[in-house]
Amino acid sequence: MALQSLDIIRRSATTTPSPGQRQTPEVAKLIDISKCIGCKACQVACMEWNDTRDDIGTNHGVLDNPLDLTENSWTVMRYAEVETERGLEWLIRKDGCMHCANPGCLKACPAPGAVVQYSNGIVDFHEENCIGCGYCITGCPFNIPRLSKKDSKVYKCTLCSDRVAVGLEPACVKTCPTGAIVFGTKEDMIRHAEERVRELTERGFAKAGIYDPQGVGGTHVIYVLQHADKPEAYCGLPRNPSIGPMVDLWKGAAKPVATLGLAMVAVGAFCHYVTKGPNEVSEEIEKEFEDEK
Amino acid sequence: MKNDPKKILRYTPFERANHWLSAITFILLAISGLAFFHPAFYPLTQLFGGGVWTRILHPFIGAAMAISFGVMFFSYRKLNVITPTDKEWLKHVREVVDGDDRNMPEAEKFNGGQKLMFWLLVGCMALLILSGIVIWRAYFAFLFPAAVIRLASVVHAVAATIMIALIIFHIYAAIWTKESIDAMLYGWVRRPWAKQHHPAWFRQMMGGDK
Amino acid sequence: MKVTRRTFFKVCAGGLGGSTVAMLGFSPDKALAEVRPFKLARSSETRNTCPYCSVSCGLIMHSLGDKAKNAEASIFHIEGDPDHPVNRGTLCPKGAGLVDFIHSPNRLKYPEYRAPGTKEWRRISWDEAFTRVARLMKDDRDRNFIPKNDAGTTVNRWLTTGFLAASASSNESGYITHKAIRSTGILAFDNQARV
Amino acid sequence: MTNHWVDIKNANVIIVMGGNAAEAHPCGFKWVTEAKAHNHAQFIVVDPRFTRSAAVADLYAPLRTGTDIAFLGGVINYLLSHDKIQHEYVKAYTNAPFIVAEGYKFDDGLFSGYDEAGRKYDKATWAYELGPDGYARIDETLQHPRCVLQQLKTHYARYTPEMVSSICGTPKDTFLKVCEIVATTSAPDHTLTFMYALGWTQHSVGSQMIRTAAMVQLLLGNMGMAGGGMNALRGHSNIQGLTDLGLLSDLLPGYLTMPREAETDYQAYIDKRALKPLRPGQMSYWQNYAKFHVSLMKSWFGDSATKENNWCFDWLPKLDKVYDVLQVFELMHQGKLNGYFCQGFNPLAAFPNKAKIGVALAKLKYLVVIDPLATETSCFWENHGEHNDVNPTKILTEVIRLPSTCFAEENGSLTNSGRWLQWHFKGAEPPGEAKPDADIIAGIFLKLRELYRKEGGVFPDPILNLTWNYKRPHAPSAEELAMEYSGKALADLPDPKDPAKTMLMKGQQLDGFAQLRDDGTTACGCWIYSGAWTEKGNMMARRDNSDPSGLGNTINWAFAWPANRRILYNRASCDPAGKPWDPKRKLIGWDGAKWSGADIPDFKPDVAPNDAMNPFIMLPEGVGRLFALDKMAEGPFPEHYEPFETPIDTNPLHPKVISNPAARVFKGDLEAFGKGKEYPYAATTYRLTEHFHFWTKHTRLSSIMQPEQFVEISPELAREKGIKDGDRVKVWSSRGFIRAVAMVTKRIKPLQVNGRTVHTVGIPLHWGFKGLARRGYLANILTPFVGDANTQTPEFKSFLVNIEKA
Repeated sequence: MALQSLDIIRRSATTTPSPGQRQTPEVAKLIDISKCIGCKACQVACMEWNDTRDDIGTNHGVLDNPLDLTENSWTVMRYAEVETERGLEWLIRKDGCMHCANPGCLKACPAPGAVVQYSNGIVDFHEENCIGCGYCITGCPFNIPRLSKKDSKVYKCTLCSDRVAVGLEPACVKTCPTGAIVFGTKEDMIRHAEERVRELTERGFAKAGIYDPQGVGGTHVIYVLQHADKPEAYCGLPRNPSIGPMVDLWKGAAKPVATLGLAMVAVGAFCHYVTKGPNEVSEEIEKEFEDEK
Repeated sequence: MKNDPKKILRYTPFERANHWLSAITFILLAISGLAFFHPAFYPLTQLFGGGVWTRILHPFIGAAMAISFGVMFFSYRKLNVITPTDKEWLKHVREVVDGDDRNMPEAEKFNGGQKLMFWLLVGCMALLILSGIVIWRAYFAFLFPAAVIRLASVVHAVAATIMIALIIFHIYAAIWTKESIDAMLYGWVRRPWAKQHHPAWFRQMMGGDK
Repeated sequence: MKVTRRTFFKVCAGGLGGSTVAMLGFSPDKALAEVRPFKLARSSETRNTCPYCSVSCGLIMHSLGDKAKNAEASIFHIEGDPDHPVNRGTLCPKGAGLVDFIHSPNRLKYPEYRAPGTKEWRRISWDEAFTRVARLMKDDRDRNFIPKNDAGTTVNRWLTTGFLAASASSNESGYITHKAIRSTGILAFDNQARV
Repeated sequence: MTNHWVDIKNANVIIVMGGNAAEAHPCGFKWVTEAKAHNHAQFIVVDPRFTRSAAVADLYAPLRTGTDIAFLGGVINYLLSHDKIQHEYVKAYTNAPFIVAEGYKFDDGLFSGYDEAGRKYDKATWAYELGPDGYARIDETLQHPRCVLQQLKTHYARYTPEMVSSICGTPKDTFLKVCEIVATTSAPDHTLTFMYALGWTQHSVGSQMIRTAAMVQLLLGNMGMAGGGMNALRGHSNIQGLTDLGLLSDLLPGYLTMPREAETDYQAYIDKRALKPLRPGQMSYWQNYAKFHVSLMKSWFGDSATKENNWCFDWLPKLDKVYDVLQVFELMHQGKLNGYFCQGFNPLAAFPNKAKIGVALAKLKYLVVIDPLATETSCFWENHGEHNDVNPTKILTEVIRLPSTCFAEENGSLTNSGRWLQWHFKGAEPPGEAKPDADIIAGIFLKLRELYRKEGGVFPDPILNLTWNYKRPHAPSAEELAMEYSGKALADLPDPKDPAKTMLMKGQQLDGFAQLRDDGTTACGCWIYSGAWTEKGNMMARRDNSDPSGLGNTINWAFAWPANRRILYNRASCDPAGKPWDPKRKLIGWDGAKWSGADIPDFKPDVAPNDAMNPFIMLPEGVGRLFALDKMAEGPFPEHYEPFETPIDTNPLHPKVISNPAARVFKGDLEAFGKGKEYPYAATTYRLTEHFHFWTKHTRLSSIMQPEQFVEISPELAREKGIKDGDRVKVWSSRGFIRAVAMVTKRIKPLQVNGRTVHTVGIPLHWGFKGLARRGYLANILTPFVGDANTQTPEFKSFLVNIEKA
C-alpha cells in the first residue's frame, strides 16, 4: 500500500479510525487578491495538469469564463467591479475548493472513501468510490463540488494532491505570474499573509486581512483580502461559513438517534410479543362461529 | 383463493398486489436509504449492485412506491376518515396493547390505530416525495438553492426514519394480530377474525346488525 | 401455493441474514484511497522558450517515451522552467495552455494548393510545392525585375513580389529568410514589428 | 527595452502607459509586483481603460485614447516649472545645453520647414548651431535662449494641467498626483520606469509618444539606471530578434540601413552612416559602420564580395521609398503586386481595414503562406458567411500553403524584449509533413537557384552566389545559422595590441563585434549578435542564473545583445566622476584602470571618468537628445496631434493643425476617415490576457477561457443606447461593421474632453473566421489605414465608431 494512503486522517462514511500514524506538514495555498491580475493562468494550468477540458462556451457580458465551476473547471476567476472609498476597484477572486479543516463534503458523503482528508489538510475526492448522490454538494458551505454530466461523479480541486505528494506545489500556484498564489506550510502561509496585510495596511487598505474562516475549522486555501470587513464584495465570499445546522443535524445527531430509535421500535415490538403473546381471536367468538358449522 | 365459502373478502386481488408492491418497494427503499443514511448500513448497497446502482435505483423505486402508495391512498382515504368512535378507540389503545380488547369501541374495516397509522404514513410519504424530488441530484436538485436542499435532506431523513418506525410497527402489528398477514396474502378472512377485530365491519359485511 | 407463517418468516430471516452477512464485511470492499499517480514520473524533459510574447518564458516540455528508437515523442505537458530568471517557473494563461497549441486540430500537416477560382485545397508534395513556388517567383522576377531606374542608376530591385516574415520563428529562421529574400532583390519585406 | 524584465524590480516608481503589461506580459509583470512588495514601489497606470494592470495599481489615471503626448508634455511642463529635474544629469548627459540653430521655430502647430503639399518637412533648421571647429555649440549655463532646455520650456509651457485635463479628460487632481509621484524620481537615487507597448506605437504619433516619455526619463536622470529606462514590451516572442535581424524593407541586420537609390556611391553610403563626433572626445560608435557592413556582405556573398566590387554593394536592392506593410498593401490594392509570401503572419487580420486587405490579396497572382496553423489569410478566398463574405470563384489568386513547425519541434534562439537571445530545443516531431521555416526557405531558394542555373534569367548573380555552405543544404541547422550570424574570422586575425600575436585563427568564431574588420577578413551576419556563438560554444544556451549583485542581471544566463550587456547606457548610472548615482544599485564602476561591475559597461572600457567621453556612445554628441534634431518626421519636440479620427474634430492646442501633419495618408483613405458627427465614439482595439493575437483561438484551452467576441462600453453609454450587459451589438466605422456581445463595465468611464463628454468603445481583437473559439469578426474591419509618420505602424488604437443594439 502506497504511503500516501497512510496519510489519510479522515474518510467519508467510515465509522472506524483511518490510519493516522504518519504525520505530514499541514499545507496551505495562499491567494493574495491584492496581487491578482485575473489572468486565468491558474484556470488553464489546472485544466492542463488535470487533463480536463471544459466546453468552449459563450460570452455572458462579463470576463468570467467559464462562468462557473464545472466538473472540468475546478477553479474559476470571479470578477467584481466595486466602488469603494478608493474609487473603482476590481476585486478578482480565484474560486475553488477551500480544503476546509472540517469539510462539509466529507461529512455529508455517504460513500465510504469517496471523500478523504490527508494529514497535510488536503480534502480529496476519490471518484472510484463516488456514487454520484451529490450529498457533498449539499454539505459544502462554499458551493464547490460539481457533478459530471458524463460520469455522474463529483469533481473539484484536489489541491494537486498528486503534485504535493511528490513535493511539488499545485499547478495553479506554480503558474501564477504575479505570485498572487503561493504555497507552503500553513504556518508559513499565515506568516506570509500577515506580512502582506501589513504592507496593504501601509498602502492604505485599513481593513486588509486574512480569510481563514474558523467556522469550518480554518481552511487550507486562504485569502488575503484588501477589504476583509467585506468578504461578500469578492463575488459573495461567505462571511462566516460553516457546515450549517441542517447538515449538522442530518449527518450528525440524526444518524445515531434515528438508528437507535428504529432499533428500539424493533426491540420494543419483540418484547411486547414475548410478554403479551399474540393477539388471536378469542375462544368465545371462535365458539360462536363453531356453532354455525 | 376462497377455500371456505364462509370467509369474508377483506382485500381484492388488486388491493393485495398493490399493497405488496408498496411493501416491497418500501423495503428496498428503506434498505437503500439506510445505506446512504449511516455508514453501518452502507454494505446493504451490495444488494443493489453497489453504491452507484443503489443511488440510481433508490429514487426510481421511490417513484414506483409513490404511485403504488398513491393508489392506496385514493382507495382507502374514505375508509380512513377518523370518526369519534375511532377517537374513543385511540383513547383506549393501552388496553389493546395489553391484549385486552373487550371494552374497545367497535372498529370498522380499519380501527383507530390503523387509521392513525394511515395518515401518518401519508404524511411521511408526502414529505418523502417532496423532499426526495428536491434532493434527486440527477434531475431536480440543480433547480433548488443549497439551503432548500439541505432542509430537504433533513426532512427526507426524518420522514424516512419515522416511516420506517411506523412500518416496523405495522409489520409487528400484523404479526402480532394473528391471521392478519393471511388477510393481506389471500384476501379472505374468517368470520370469527372479522368479528373479533373489526366488529362494525363484520356486521356490515354480514348485511345487517347481526 | 400456501405460504405459511413459517415460510414467511424463513424468507424474511433469509433476507435479513443475507444483508447481515454483507454488513459483516463479506461484500467486496474498495482498496483504501490514495493520491493519483504523479504523471511526470518518467517523462522526458526538453527545455524550450514560450513562443507567444516577448517575455520569452522558459519552458519545460514533457513528452511520452524516453527517446528510445522505437518510441515516438509526443508532448503531453508543459510547465514553466523554475530556473529561468524571468518567469521563475510561472506561465501566463496562454503559455500554460501551450500543449493545446502544439496539438491544435488546426495545425497544418501537408503542403496544400488552391487553384485560382476553386473552392478547395488539394494536398500536394513538398517537391511540387517548391517547384511551383520557385516557378512563380522566377517568372515574376524575370518579367518585372528593375535593374536600373529611369535615371539610369543601378537599383536591382524586384517590387512585384513581397514577403512578410514571421516574428515567432527563431533568429536562425529569420536570418536565413532575410539572406535568401534580399538576394532576390525584394524590397517589400516586413515583419510583425509594427502590428 | 533599454533594461530588462527582472530589472523592473529595482524601480521606485513604475508607470504602465501605452500598454497593459499585466494583461499582455503577465510573467514579466511579476517584477512589478516584486517592486511593489520588496522595493515599496509606487505603481501608476495611465490608460483609457481600467485594465488588469490598473487592478493592482496604486493610482489609476484615465485618459482619452491618443492623447498621451498631451499628458506627458504636461508632465514635462510640471517637472520644468517645479524644478523637479536631475540637474547634474540633464546638464552632463543630455543635449539640454546644446544651442539650436537659428531659424528653428514652432508656431501654431507646425515646426519650421513644413511643405503642406508634400505633407512633410524640410528639416534643415532642426539642427544644432555648429562652431567653426565643426562641433556643436553648447551653453553650460543653460541660459542661452536657443539652448535646448530653454526651447523645451517654451514648447511645453502650453501644456498646463488645465490643458492636459481638457485634452486627455484626465481629472486635473489625478494628473497632478501622477506628476508629484513622477517628480520624486528626480532624486539621483530614485528611478522611474516606463513600460509601454502597442498602446503607444499604434498611433499616428506613436513614435513621438515614446519620445516624450524618453525625454521625461532624461530629465529625471533615469536612463541607464537600474530600475529606470524606457521599456518597450515587445509583442511576439521574437519580434525583437526579427527587428534586430533587420527583416524590414529599409533595414539590414543589426540596424544597418538599406541604401536609397540616390546613394549610388558605396563610400558615400558608408560615410553618411559612419557619423563623426559632434563634440570633442566622443566615441560615436557608428564610425565603425563599414566593419559591420563589410562583414555582413562577406557573410552573405562570401568570396564574391570583394573590395573591388564594393563588397557587392550593387547586389543590394536600392530603395526608392520604404515598403512598409501599409505601402505594400496600398500597391497590392492598386494591382501592382503579383506575388506575396506570408510566413507565420496573418495580414488579413493584422493590418488595418480588412476589406481593403481582402481586395488587395484577391488581386495577387500567387500567395504563399508558411504557417503552422490554418490562418484567415491562407483562407481569405473562402466564404465564411457574414464573417468573410467573398466569392471564391471570382478570386483568381493561386494559394500555396506550406506547413511549418512550431516552437516545440525545432532548435533555435529567440530574442526577448530584454534583448536576451535564448536557445531552445526540439522536443517532438512535427505533425504530418510539416517542416522548419529554415528548411522551407531553403527548399524554395534552392529550387529558384536551380531554375536560374538551368534557364538563366534576369540578374541571377546574387542568387547564384549567395553563400549556402550548409552541411545539408535543404535543411540548414539552427546551429550552423547561429554560428554564421555570430561571425567568424576569414583569415588569421592579428591581435590589435600586439600584431605579432594571432587573436583568432582563420575559421574561428568571433568573440564579439569589437573584432570585426572592414577589410573582408571577418564575416558576421548580424553584428549586434556577434558573440552569441563563440569558440566557447553557444552562449545563448547558458543556464547559470546566479545573480551576485542582487540586481537581477544574471549575466551568465543566455546572451544579451550588444556584447551581453543587460542595461543599455549603464555608464549614465554613474555621475561624471564615475560614482554611481545610487550606491545601492551600482551597475558599473571605474576601478582605476577600467570599468567593470554587475553589468557589461556600455562604454569604452578604458576611458576614465571626467574624460570628455559621454555615456550615449552611439550618438555623435554622446548625450541623450531632448531635442531630436532631424530624426523624427514631425518635429524635434513631440507635439500633441489628434488621432486622424478624433471625436472632438479639433485640436485644442491649435485648431488649424489637428492631426499629424507629416503622416502619410493614401488617397481614398483620407476621404474615408470618419468624423465625430457620424461616428461619435472613440474606439480602441486591444488584446486580452486570455489570448494571443489570432493564434490562440486555435488552442482549446485559450478558447475555453475567452470563447466569444465582445466589446466593452460604459454603463452610461449603455444606458444612452439602451444596451444591456450581454446583448448583441453592432459596432461600425466608416470601413465596416462587426457584431459582438456587449460587456457593460464600470472599467470604461466617459471622459470630459474639451467641454464635452467622450465615450470610449473597447474592442478586443482575438476572433476571426477560423479556429476553435466561436466565430467572430476580424476587428480590423473597423480600423483606419494610416500609420505613424516615422514607422508606419497603423493607428489601431484611436479611431471612431458608432454602436447600436444588434
